[in-house]
Amino acid sequence: MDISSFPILSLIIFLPLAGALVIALIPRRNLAAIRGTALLFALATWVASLWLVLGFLPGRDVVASAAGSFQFVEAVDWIPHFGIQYKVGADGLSVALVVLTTTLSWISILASFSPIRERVKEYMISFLILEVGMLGVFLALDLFLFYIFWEVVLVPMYLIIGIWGGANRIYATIKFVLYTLVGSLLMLVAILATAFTFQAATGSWVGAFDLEKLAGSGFDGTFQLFAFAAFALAFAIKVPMFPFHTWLPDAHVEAPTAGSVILAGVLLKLGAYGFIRFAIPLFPHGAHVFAPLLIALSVIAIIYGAIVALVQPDLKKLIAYSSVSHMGFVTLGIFIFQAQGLQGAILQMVNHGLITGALFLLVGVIYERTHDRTLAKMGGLGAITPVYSAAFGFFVFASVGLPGLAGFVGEFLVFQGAFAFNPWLGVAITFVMIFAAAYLLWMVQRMCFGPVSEFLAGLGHHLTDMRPVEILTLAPLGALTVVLGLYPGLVLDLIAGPVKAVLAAVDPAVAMSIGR
Amino acid sequence: MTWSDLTVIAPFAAVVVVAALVILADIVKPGNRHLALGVVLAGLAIVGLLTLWTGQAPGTAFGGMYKVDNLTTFLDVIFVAIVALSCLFAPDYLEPRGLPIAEFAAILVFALGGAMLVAASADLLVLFLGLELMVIPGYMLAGYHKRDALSTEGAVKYFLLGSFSSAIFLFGLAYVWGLTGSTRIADVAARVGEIVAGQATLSPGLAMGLAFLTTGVAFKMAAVPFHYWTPDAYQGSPTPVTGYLSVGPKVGAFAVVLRVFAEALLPLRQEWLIVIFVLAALTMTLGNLVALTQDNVKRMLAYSSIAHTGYMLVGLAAYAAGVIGGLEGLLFYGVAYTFMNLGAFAVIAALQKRPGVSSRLETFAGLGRREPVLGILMVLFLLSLTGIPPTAGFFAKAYVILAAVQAGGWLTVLAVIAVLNAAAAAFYYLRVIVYMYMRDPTGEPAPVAHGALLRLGLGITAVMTVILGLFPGLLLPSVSSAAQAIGVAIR
Amino acid sequence: MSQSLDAYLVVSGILFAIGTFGFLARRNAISMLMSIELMLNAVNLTIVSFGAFIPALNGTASVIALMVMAVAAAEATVGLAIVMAIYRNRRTPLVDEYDAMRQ
Amino acid sequence: MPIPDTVPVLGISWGDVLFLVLAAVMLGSALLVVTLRDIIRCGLAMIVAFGALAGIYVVLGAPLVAAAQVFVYIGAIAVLILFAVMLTQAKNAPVRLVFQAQALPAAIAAIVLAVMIALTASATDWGAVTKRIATGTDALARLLFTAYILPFEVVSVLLLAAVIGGIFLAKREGRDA
Repeated sequence: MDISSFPILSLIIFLPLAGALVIALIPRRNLAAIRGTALLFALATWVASLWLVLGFLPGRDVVASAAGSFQFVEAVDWIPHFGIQYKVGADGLSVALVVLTTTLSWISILASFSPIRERVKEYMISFLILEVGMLGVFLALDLFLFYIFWEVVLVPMYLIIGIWGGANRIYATIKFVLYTLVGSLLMLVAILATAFTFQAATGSWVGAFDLEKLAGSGFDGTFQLFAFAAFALAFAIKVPMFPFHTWLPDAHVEAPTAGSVILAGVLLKLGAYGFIRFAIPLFPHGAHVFAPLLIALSVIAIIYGAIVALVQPDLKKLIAYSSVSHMGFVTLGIFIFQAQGLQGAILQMVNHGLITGALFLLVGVIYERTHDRTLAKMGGLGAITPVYSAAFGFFVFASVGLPGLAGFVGEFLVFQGAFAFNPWLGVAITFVMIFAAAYLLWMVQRMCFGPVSEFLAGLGHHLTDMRPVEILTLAPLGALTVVLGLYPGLVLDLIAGPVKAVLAAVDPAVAMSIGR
Repeated sequence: MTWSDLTVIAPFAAVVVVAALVILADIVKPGNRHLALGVVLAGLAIVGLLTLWTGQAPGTAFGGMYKVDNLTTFLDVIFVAIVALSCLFAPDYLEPRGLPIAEFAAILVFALGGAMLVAASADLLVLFLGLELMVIPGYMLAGYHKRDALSTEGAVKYFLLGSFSSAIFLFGLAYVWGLTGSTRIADVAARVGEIVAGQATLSPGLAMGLAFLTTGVAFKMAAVPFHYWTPDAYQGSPTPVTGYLSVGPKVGAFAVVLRVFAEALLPLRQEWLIVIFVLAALTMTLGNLVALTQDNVKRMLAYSSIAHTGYMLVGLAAYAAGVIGGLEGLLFYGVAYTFMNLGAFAVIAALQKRPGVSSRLETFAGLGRREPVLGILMVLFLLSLTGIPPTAGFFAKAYVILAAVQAGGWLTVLAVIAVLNAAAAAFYYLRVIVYMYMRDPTGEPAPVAHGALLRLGLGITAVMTVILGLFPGLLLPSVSSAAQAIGVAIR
Repeated sequence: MSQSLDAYLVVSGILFAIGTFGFLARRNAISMLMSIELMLNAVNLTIVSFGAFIPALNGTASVIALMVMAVAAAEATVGLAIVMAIYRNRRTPLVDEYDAMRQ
Repeated sequence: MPIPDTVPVLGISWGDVLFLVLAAVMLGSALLVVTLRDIIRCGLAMIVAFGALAGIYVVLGAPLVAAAQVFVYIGAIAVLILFAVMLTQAKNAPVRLVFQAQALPAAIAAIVLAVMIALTASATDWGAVTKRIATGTDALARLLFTAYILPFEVVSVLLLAAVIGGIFLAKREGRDA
């Protein structure tokens, strides 16, 4: 069977939706069936997404569609009046992020079995719809469709944090929604303006929302500035870049464990993906003009995030701020417009998704037992819960970029790019990161070694080590962390094409600005 | 009057007959709710079919006073839908309060007649009479719960400001008529066109007439700063009436705007564009800001309906700037707004089935658990009102914003104001969701059974809200042809 | 003077303004209704004056004036009915005492 | 003795005098309507204003409108209003303020409005203005039942609706109560 003709992408996007519908029909008291169905559909989606990788096996990546490097493209007219299509397609970048999403989704659902006991039905439905939105964003090739999936992500995440979150959840959710909505609505204006500009130039709405048609059409310079600014604002809020990051720590602290995993693992990537897929190819001139600003903000984010993380008493906040720092690497890597930087950025996106996801799972594990996340109260976990401590140590090591684990390669590539871009920049960042790494390792030491803290001792036998299910959720992430650390080529091969394409889109702009 | 006059005007005639039949049925069998509802729903179905049938053959009647074009048909179908849905939602609310349904339905159907006349008027006199026939029943409906102090209070305020604005509108109309020498919309447009083309300066009398007309219409559609009757009238009215008032007279007021400004005064569009621009910006912003501070959901939705007027005005401004898409966006918005707003009010009405239940936010606490279906529907309507895809409200907003962007220049600024407002509005819409799903109920009232008609109505509004969001393409051809009916003169 | 359109328009304008003042300044619902009636009368005077001085408008002016009167009658009917209803609930015709909804 | 065309001494025409007197009476009583403290007197002043306006309509050569003015405004509306006044006046009600707090701004706004309308009316070129023309009653009736049959019908529907709703609202109790 020819895998190019089967609507595999639609299948992947809408399988979770089908799952949500099935769950809607199950009586709410039948918890086992609800949980099982959710996991089943998430796993099925995951399997289907692995099928995508087949399309990008060595030797097949040449079989690209005529329009570009996208495969499995499906295009159906949706609102012909405006040339809006249901158009999805995948390239290596999409595939990497889709697989990341489907993997983290089933892990999150599995990890929610025990902590989520209230309104399980609504929870699972929200989660599966969230997955639909995320997958849609990574696969949409029509700007309008992309925007719709982009907003679809918002609502279930809002509900997940707002209903199953912590004490201060309402404040956190409102902040999350308002930040995101302001950015995305301005992006909507920019999308509509882009489409109209295309329509005015060609005299027809056909293709006005089609990414592949728009990317090559070379918009007027001033227009590019405005449009890029609007897109960039939406994406920068989502990443989040400094100074739009303040919603993130609140959201993380209040979110249930699985919500945090998805938030850190996938949602933050939506912003970076938006830059790479949409903002830069559509408006290369704008991207080039704004790059210095965005680089500066990225550097600030790296340093600021790392430093602020150090003083956080709350484990979740700590990881949240370190995410700000890590995502700073991603945006830095993107906007220095160099092959290594961009490769590193994308790799870092995947790695950060795996590692931070795992870290949030681990925080969830300890929180379920202690109902506390205060770092100062921990100590001597190694003696009580050796497996947990080992896992925690492993993922912190991965997070700080220990060579041989996944975190290292991405950061290293970005460093390389940064050095080439400006050596002083590279040196500054290196120092900060070494400092932060040292601190985090000290944190692991405080938490897991030394005498058992009074607080933990007081819990007595309630403080059990990891259960098999918990190990099962972490094991795939750990395995991938090792595999990608040893053989980053898995991802690098996949994204070689997209990286080339993005840089090719920027190059003329670089040339243009040098020419002036 | 000829036979062809009668066929063209058949839908309006049918409306009057339906109203009369409802009253008659009530006289024959007093207080028989099923009979009254049966008559009115069947009658509305016939009116709807007649509307579609006459819409097949556009034409004029009564010496050109009454005109059926695609816009007329489009608006008429919306009006019929609004009234029919209101009739579906009302019984559950009226019955427990001992309020009769026959009079309610009859008055509502009279209002429908007025709205249809407005949509079909080719003559300013007919338009004014239609407008009155549309709003006067509105005053009565607002006070329909006549033993309730709040209802009558809202009604008296609504009536006084409504009549005041009618007088202003009429004064403006008199001046426009005096200066253009005709009440025929086409003649007025031609005469105004001559004035504009003749490089003659706009005479002071015409300018003043225009100003009065604008003020009058702004009152009717509750644009800021002429909105202050809205909150009291909406909050006080029986909830199904509030739903109707927030949609019917509003779409009707836009029908007036389309016939007066977009058609009769089209040649002067450069002049009124500025006014509409300012009105739109003020209306969106102020409506939203005040809505933010409300903790009564009905009152909050009243202010939010003011904000929605603002979004629709964005479409009108874009049209004035020469983009036909603005008119299309406005019409699409009207349809989307009809279903989502009626739906939201229907949910409130359903919650208030037991007399004494307030519409304050606390009522909604824990609704998601108490009444899961109502909860989900309310979420849907609120998301649509916010403009989150894939709902009708999203595409409607996108449409008017696209038109504003298309018009370019200052209208792009208006588009940005609109989206910032939409983001701010999310705050208060989401707050209702917060109460429904994130707060525990303050005491667990016994569940109420909801009537079949109410459920049917909620189903229709919900399905339409989703379908118009997922497949807006289904409606676009009719929107286009309706806009073409008066928009041919533009570009 | 009685032969000049302007004079009539000025008189009707003043009448309209008096009505507006009454509407804005009075606090009794019935007084406000009376003020609205004055405004509608001003409109009618405007219309009839146009009809009397502009030949093209002569015939229609009276028709329109009659229609406006009918509308005024309908408005008055409904308005007074509402006033009766609220009076029964509140025992006062003063509009600014109707403020139950302002919390 | 023949009556001169103009008023002796002043030199203005009788028509003008009539107009001025009627206008003065109308505006004066209108002012009383909006300023008097006792609402019953307001109602009576309103009747005077309506009557004076009917006189002006006669001067303007629109006798049918004048007749309708008397029937509708004085005969129906004013009587209705007075009726409502009597029903809603509590005999023992304390003397209350008649005006809102914003009466002064309202007065200023009204004066500005009057001046604006007056200036606009005189600054506007009214095109084909002629001498006053009288309107024949026959012609009017013919218009009403031919060209304007639709508005005529609509007005009937409007009145019907108003009566049905009015009766419902003004009835002492709902049927089911």
